[in-house]
Amino acid sequence: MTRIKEHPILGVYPKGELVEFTFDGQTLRGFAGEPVAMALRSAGVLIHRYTSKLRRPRGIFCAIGRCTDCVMVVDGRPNIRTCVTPLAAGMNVRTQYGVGEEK
Amino acid sequence: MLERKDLGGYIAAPDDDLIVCRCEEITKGEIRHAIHDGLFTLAEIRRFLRAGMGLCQGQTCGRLVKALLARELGVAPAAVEPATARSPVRPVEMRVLADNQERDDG
Amino acid sequence: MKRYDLIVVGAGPAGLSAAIEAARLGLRVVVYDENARPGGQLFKQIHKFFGSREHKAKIRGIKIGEELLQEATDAGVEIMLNAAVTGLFAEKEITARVNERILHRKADAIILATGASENMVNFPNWTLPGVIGAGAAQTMMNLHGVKPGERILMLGSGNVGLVVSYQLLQAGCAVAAVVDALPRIGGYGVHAAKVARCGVPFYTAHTIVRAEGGDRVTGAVIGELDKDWRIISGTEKHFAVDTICLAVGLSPMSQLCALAGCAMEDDPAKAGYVPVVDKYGETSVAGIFAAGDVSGIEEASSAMIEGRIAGLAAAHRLGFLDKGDLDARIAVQEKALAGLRQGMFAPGSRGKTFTRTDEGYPLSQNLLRKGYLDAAEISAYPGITPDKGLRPVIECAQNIPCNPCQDACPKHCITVGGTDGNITALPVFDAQKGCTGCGLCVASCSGQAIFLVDEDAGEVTLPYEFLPLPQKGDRGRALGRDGQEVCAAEITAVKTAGVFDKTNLLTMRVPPQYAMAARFFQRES
Amino acid sequence: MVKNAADVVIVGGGIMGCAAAYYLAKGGCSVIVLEKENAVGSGGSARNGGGVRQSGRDPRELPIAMRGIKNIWPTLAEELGVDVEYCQKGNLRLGKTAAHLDILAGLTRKAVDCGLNVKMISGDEARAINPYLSQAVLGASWCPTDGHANPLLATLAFYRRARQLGARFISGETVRAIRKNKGRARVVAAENGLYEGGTIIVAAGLGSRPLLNTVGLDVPLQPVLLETLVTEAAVEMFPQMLGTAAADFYGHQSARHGSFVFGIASGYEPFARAGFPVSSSGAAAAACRNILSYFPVLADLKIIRSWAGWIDDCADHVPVISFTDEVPGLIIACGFSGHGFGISPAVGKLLSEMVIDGQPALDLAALRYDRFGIK
Repeated sequence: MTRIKEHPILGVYPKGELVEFTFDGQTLRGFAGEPVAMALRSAGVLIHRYTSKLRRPRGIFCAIGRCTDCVMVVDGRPNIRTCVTPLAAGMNVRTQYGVGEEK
Repeated sequence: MLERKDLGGYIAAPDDDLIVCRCEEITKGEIRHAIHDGLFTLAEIRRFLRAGMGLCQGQTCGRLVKALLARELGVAPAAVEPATARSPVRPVEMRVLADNQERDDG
Repeated sequence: MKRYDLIVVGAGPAGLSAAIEAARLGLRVVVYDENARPGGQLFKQIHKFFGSREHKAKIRGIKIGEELLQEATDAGVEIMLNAAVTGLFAEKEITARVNERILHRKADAIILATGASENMVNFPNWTLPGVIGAGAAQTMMNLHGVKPGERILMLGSGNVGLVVSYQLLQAGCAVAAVVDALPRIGGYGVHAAKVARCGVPFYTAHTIVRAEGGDRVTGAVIGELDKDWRIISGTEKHFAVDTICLAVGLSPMSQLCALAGCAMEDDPAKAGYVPVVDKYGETSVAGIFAAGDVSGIEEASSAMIEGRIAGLAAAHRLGFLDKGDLDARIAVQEKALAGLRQGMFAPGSRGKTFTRTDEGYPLSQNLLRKGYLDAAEISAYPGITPDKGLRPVIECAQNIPCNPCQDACPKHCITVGGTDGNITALPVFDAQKGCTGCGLCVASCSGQAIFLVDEDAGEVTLPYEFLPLPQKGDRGRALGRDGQEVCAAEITAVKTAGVFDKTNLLTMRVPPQYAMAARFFQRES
Repeated sequence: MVKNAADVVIVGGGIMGCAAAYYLAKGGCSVIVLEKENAVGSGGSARNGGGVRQSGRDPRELPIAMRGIKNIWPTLAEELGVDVEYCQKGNLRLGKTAAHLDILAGLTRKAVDCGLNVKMISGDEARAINPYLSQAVLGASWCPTDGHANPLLATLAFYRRARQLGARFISGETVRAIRKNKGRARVVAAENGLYEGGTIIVAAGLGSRPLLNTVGLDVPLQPVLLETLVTEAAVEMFPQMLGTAAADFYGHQSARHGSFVFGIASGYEPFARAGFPVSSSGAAAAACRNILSYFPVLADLKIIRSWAGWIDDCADHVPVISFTDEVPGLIIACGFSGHGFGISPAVGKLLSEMVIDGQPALDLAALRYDRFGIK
């Protein structure tokens, strides 16, 4: 279980409403307002994109919007930093290949 | 003053294929090659290889490239001039940049 | 263009402290922060802070964040979140991205408190999903309640690596090992000890050889380093982990200072490229100040003081505080800062090796290499008396700036630094003062280094910050300082109290001969 | 020969200096290049949109541009051993008003007179070439043999190859004066030493003017602020070089990398102050508004970096490439006025011809230093 149910210091985490979104067409659930990357990690998704040159997988690295490794195609827009983009119901999240969607 | 002297022949290292710049996927070997080709400053390495010029603007690899350059040149990392800071320090969409009109609700 | 007296960039400990001081003196202050929550790293720092009472010692970072926010709000500070400052231009003009537009704002003074960014280290396969920064782990666990992985290898044993390793354990993850290329642990011994007693092995003078895995991390290989930083062949060890966490230091995030045209210097003692500042934190550009990690990496406690100094100095520059008042107030802050900047972990001690404490006690080499005090070493320290019977055993063996144990004891049994109040001195226990075994010192110790020991009763009381909390009557194993099983143990008491602030006191019964060895409890699974 | 002596001393390690050094070294000359910044190519060479075009140029410099595009650019990558990202897929110079079209038509007429293949096309024809153009575009000039390249790479490629051929480069060395010996330019006095050259080439951008003043010459240069922006990499969209009749932006997409590079005139230049920070807070906004008015489709594209610098604008916006009567042994190459990059390989070649053959292969009389009547 990736989500921490109760933390010894922080207790129970305040979370938004449980919403549905799609990842590469598959329906997943996460909490509204949490970063897209957290909802994906909780659903077991680690690979956010494949790089331009070497086509290597990348995922979360810094988790605070600096390294830009976790970018994906969100609602049709490429290079969206999923670690700092809040999840909203119905979001269309896709694995990024190079600088855009898979051709 | 920086005399662009010859660093001697390039000797391949076993870890030359290690990625240094994650955004632009630039390897240690490419950077070492560039240094031996006379690119003695971070600015030149950035311009020549795009190392540190990707989406994150060198926030992750800046220190690694600097250390690599210092080692090849035989100087302390602190003696290597860092890359110039540029705005915007975070990526900004053109439509957002274009909309810089004053608003009361800011 | 909207103007302020003072613009602060960064709502972390330095920025908020600066804003509070300035706003209390009547300046119109705005703080911009790119994050959705203010507080900087404070909201990820769930451990109790070191330092002294006046500077929020033994209060958890998250709580300090809340307090600073409240103080800032009360002082009338405007805080803009999700507001990334993207540039700094002539005439102290900033541009900030807020939602879908760029704001242009000017002020008569600017305080840059942008903090630090994590250093990274590269090794084969370091780009695989599952290799993350320690800050990422902290963000995932403590802000979002998501475990970064199930089984983690930590690279780096500075305070960040140690604190995050402990937080990973608290979040329910397993930490396979803590690895550091240096021949000694970089962070506080007390932080290492609380990780080691949970059974996490330390590998100093080791580095990562490679991450393993096809499209995500499935393992890590480490190896021992020789004096020339080369891996000694044959020393490679494999760990089956799904996450590799990098905690190899921080660098000042000083791009905005450079953009503003501030004179910069690359100072290894400050851990990177920093603006040149005077004693008020003012840069070479009049009216632009820098405070906190951006002007040199230190602990959050120091950042808060630097912030206060810069806030006061900005107020003086704008005529809200006269020179006499400024100097008087700065003097108080500087004294506190000097107190924090002593000892083997002070910024001025970077790169130096110590063999003895300030008092002349030999430093525990086992603590530096393995993360725990050896039984043979502990009797040397002044917090550990040879007496028998109920008493605190203070396993505090390094000069770190911290004294809450002294304040916690209602009987004044514990002193730190004697009359000169040097807070980096080792705590001294005086049995004559009449310890009652109340346990307040155990709960107050930010390093979780104090235990109540009673050989007569065969009981050890230890601080415990994990879930599920054991119950009276639970049976299990007592673990030693090295995390290895010492003997069987049974919980005889569990104390929780508001004043303990979530550090629970577990009392376990062990055979008396193990009372000085048993330091952790593991329930039978 | 003393230690700091060479056949040619070049003041200025920008693309002009580096290109000249390359062709000179290739021609067998010993060369010393002095650059005041720490990094080679820190002036206008690192601050331009990468245009390699003939269209829109003044007839006086057009032959240089045509020579470069015909003879040098197509094989430059091979010659230097570095992919300089040269892409010859045409130049669209865009107009949105009738007045714009008049400007474009005038430029086009002049270029055609010089033998350039360039023509006026309608808005729809322009959109057929570049489907991302907005309906606001009424027409354009189209020159299919124009293109673009990467100025950062090209500068360093010339430097790298010149160095390999034995040219000596010293950066972080500020030149203070040129000194004459027996009537000839002979010595370059720099902060850290004296450099002696059989020929001295001044290719120091804006710094050329005060330097020439030290031997009693003047060239009317003034600083103009140039701002450059680069975007994140995007999917391949279009290969043309872009410019506008309104001169409100220019730029292109790098075919190899996918990022766009734009240069701009924000309209603030006459009022811009020298100093630091150089970038003005409004320039990027102005640039984006201008660009989006032609290419609304780029709205979501992110700017990741912008930078600015002062270029050497000549009184008549055309460079000086010239020997001097008063100071034999001195060659001037400055005043490229913001459009030097595209002609830089050809200029480097011409400079080498001036040194080695004693005269350039093209007639450069119209680019003489004394055309302003202020010698």
